[in-house]
Amino acid sequence: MNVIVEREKSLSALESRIEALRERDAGSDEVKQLESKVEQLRRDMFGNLTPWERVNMARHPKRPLSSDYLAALDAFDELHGDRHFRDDPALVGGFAKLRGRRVVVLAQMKGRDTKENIRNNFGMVSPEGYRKAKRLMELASRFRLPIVTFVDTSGADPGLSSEERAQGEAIAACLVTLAKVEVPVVASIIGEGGSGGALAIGLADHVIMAENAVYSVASPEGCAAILWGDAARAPEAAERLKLTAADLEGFGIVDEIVAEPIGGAHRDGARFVEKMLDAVDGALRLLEPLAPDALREARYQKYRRIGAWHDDAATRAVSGA
Amino acid sequence: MNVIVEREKSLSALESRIEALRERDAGSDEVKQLESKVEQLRRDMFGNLTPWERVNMARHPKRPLSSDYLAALDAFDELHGDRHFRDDPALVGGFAKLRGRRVVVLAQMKGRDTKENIRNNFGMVSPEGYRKAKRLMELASRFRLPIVTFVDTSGADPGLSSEERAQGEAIAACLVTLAKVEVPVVASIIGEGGSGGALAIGLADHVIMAENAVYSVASPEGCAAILWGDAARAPEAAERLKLTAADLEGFGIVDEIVAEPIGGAHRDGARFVEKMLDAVDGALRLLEPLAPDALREARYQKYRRIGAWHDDAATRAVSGA
Amino acid sequence: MPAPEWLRIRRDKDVPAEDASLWVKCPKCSEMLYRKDLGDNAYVCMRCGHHFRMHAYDRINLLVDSDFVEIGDHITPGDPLGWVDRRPYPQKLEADREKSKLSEAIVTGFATLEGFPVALGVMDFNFRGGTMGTVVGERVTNLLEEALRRRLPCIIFTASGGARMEEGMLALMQMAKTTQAVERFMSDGNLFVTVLTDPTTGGVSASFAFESDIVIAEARASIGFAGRRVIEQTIRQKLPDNFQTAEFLLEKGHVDMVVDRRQIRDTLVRVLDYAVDRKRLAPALKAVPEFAGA
Amino acid sequence: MPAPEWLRIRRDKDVPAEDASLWVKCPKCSEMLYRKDLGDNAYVCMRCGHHFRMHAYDRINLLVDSDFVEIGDHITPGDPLGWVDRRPYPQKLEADREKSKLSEAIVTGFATLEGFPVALGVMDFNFRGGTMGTVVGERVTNLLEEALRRRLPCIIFTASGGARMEEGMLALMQMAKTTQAVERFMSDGNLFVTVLTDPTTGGVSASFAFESDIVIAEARASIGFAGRRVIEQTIRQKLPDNFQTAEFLLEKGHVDMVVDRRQIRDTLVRVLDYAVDRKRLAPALKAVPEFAGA
Ligand SMILES: [Zn+2]
Ligand SMILES: [Zn+2]
Repeated sequence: MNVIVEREKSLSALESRIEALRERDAGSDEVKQLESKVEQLRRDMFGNLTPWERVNMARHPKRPLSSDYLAALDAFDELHGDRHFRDDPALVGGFAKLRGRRVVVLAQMKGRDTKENIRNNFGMVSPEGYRKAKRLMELASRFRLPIVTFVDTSGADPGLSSEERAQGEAIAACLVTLAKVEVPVVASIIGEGGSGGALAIGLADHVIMAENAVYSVASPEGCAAILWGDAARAPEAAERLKLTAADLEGFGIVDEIVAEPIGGAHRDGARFVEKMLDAVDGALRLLEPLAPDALREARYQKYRRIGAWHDDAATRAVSGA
Repeated sequence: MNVIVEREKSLSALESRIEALRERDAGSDEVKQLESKVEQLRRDMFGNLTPWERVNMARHPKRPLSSDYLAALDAFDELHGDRHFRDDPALVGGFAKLRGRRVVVLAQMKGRDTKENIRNNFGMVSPEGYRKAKRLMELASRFRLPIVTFVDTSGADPGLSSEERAQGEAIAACLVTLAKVEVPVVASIIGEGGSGGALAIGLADHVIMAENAVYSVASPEGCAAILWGDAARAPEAAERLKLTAADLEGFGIVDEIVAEPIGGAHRDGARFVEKMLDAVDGALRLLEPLAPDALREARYQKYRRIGAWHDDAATRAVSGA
Repeated sequence: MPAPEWLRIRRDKDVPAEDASLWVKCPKCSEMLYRKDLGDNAYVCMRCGHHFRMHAYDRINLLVDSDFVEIGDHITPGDPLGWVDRRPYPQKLEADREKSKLSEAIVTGFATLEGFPVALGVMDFNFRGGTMGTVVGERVTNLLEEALRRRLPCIIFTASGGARMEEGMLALMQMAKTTQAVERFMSDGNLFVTVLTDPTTGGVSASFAFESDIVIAEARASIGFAGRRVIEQTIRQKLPDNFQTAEFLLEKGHVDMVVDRRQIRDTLVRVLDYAVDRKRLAPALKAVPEFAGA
Repeated sequence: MPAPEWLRIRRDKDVPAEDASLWVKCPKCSEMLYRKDLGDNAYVCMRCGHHFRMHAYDRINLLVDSDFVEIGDHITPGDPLGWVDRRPYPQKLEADREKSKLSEAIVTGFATLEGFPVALGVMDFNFRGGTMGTVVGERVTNLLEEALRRRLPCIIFTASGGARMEEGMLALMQMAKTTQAVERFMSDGNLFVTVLTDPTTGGVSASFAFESDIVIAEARASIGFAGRRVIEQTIRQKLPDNFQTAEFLLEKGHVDMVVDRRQIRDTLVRVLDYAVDRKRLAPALKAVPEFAGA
């Protein structure tokens, strides 16, 4: 059960009552009162979300998905396959135009319904998906096209056959390629950023995160199961993991947060998608003038700094944030 | 039935008779007479082989195989796998030392017996074998180690699953890599050179061929089946295909031929293997002083010339040989 | 942008009329199709979408803005092996020239596509089953070298039964020769696109067809390395119908896209638009070709 | 060749005596093994060949010619998330330090192997299950940067349960950080070798473990990305015993070689001998290290 969906249900009775009243008499005091009450309720319910609530927001069934972002691009031409084994529909990539600019896009594809989810393996990418991504990153670098990625996955596919085809190596190869490419890379964490499977296309010059997206080293459920042998304590784990956009900006892991409307991005999906694309556009505009060497050096230093450790030799604390 | 093996049987009765006589009286006239008779017979039988006979020589069950060449190296440390899918035992590769020199070796592995052949798929390489080869070629280029290949295959694996894993792409990728590498490449055709599956590790700065090896665009049986619907006419096809070392040297495809003892390389296998390794060593000695650019330019021009066409504009025949 | 002066008309070649009849029967759905309508529909069956095999010059006409400058047509086959099977090889070549109105199994040249100047090669199955002999290898190499000199993108349409047996190992070596040309061309940062049409097999599938930046498969084309019959003999069972089809290959991740022939031109223009920096092309457009054929 | 002056002895560290008893029972074959004999046999069961997990300093002693200069030991963990589960993270770290006699889950430094100077990193499962937190990431990065500066080959032994949960996303980001260091190190033409020991999983398997030139797996080691239990939950059936073993991975083509621990040193020396140009190393041998720890 999604806690946000549950909460929305309790609002929806009130909302339909207002709708009915509005049809009869839009300007009445009663309508106005009710409207401001709903507004207040919405603020109370969604104004200051806990990490666990954000996890649920990130997994909300109506949340904009990669497919919505791809559809909002000026143009998109999908390129398929790893050239060796299979085309993985969980990770889609291709040529695109974004605000008039030629780019290569990579996106993790959760499905909108069960059928899509089965087809796309619920957005969990297999080795051949990461190998396709690597191929397209190299293509982008070859033709000097910026790389734009949309991250939304609970994690890399943990299945038997993915292990047999070297899931670890596939993710590592993506990371190496992103470290190597001589073009700007902008990553957007739009929903769930699940561990290494997300990072594989998330190593970037500029990382943007939707306000209610989450990005975590482990799923809250998995973390709770490991720590307390009880997946039901996920809300508590979510709290500890520091997986919100604000936390990650504080750590220097996320460079920019795109605010969501109260109640979540899905309350005004189309506009939110445009806002995110604007943010990507803005980031690219700043990165494009950089020479390849400067770009790569900046990328190196960005990740070089991340972490928090003590330097006993220097007898000072070093921190990346 | 191997026509060479058949012929050897008819000799072996005589040979054991001599052996028996020799034990009794080594210097007798009878022994001497018989010995010279055998010598004469051997010359008659094997002195001037037809292309089809050479095909049979190349497939002789006692012919030195890649495993014999690997065993004769100063050192060999096998490196496995394509890092993605499988280690293909039909193509073996690794670090080696040859006459004291550090190299990377790639070899197609026919088996000596049925068990080995089943394990090695009769030396027919699958896509993952070619992808391992590509990986090791890149490793060689990275560390400036010459590449030494031993070609012995009836062709690339023509199975269903090899097609599913993009056999064509795998061979093409090997060819591109051999075109690209900045280190000397020496290929030895030691037995059967079967079409694209052989060429995949046969594109080289210097191509050496054993005198009785064959190297063909199609197997004689396959060719006969296509041309006359009758695989039994393979001897005729072998004639037409110009697949012998001498033919290929004439076409500029083979740079050097290593002579075999009368009766074939297997009559003195260990020594023949050493002769071949000497030839490889000699070729490397000539190639090593070349700068990478000069090496690659020479490789380009070597293949650039191969072929025979008319140039109607120049009203002259252009030929590569 | 206007076609530069050097893109001269080369479309006055005789286009074959293999079969003079006005009606063609679709081998897939058996519909009787009016030949002219079929031509207007890019030789795609109006009923079931079956893609008929297409003549190289028809294909070129379908693609280019207006003009096509052919190069390499002076390169013609010899008979290096003195090959004879049922007939001598030169007689077979003569018959193929007659039948196909082509001098060899590939046509190469320059043209513009929606203003983009490109080097263009189109193979034709009508000539020796599109097999790659010396001339195909030489023309492809020549095309890539000329494109490299001008830093133009290169597009090659493949249709091939593999290496040409009648030229033996000289044919096989064209895999190496064309690969070296591709490698040199691409290493300089130029775009290489291949469009795999029905059928693309053997030595061509194991060389330049799969060495490009973008591999487009024409819808329903049969594409693979080993021949269907060889595989059936190997595995001793019949293969599924969709085996080695473009659509099968897409699923298996071998090709970037599968495109209906009627959309191929638009797709190529979009790919050029994505991958090619027009600034880079500006000098090429002004270049005067020095090749013999122009 | 004699060890250069800067390779100073660092072997006087306390080596743990986790269990004071003289005898150890093999978990595989139940044989009772005399501890000293086991140590002399590289902690490999004399009866069944089972590879016991090994302390980082024991491993180093097994490898190096004589001296080992540790670097990076001044880099020690903080508590960036203020993490508490059953206990606060700092307490867990303290307990691990106590138990393992290590300051973190990896030891890094310089040494010679059969005269070859190398940068060497050895992870230890005894410290937080070899998980990669900030310090592991920082030490690995530091090691690769120092190796790059000296153009030395780098060898890292992995043993890891993945990213360290207690440092959250800062731990995950070490995958990116170490990868960048690996990429920069390798792009300069330096040899990178990893030896995957039991167990190598999660974030380490998806970063530097599989980014090297040569991936050696120690015999019988368990290696994979997803944990065994996670996979079993996903596919709802028990996995075969050999799943994710080094030997399984060799068959699947993931690793270059599987090597018995008793042969690993010799194997590494041979790999160095093949891939490293001694001429390139000459200046490195003379270099005086400027790192703080030496
Ligand atoms: Zn039809
Ligand atoms: Zn034991």
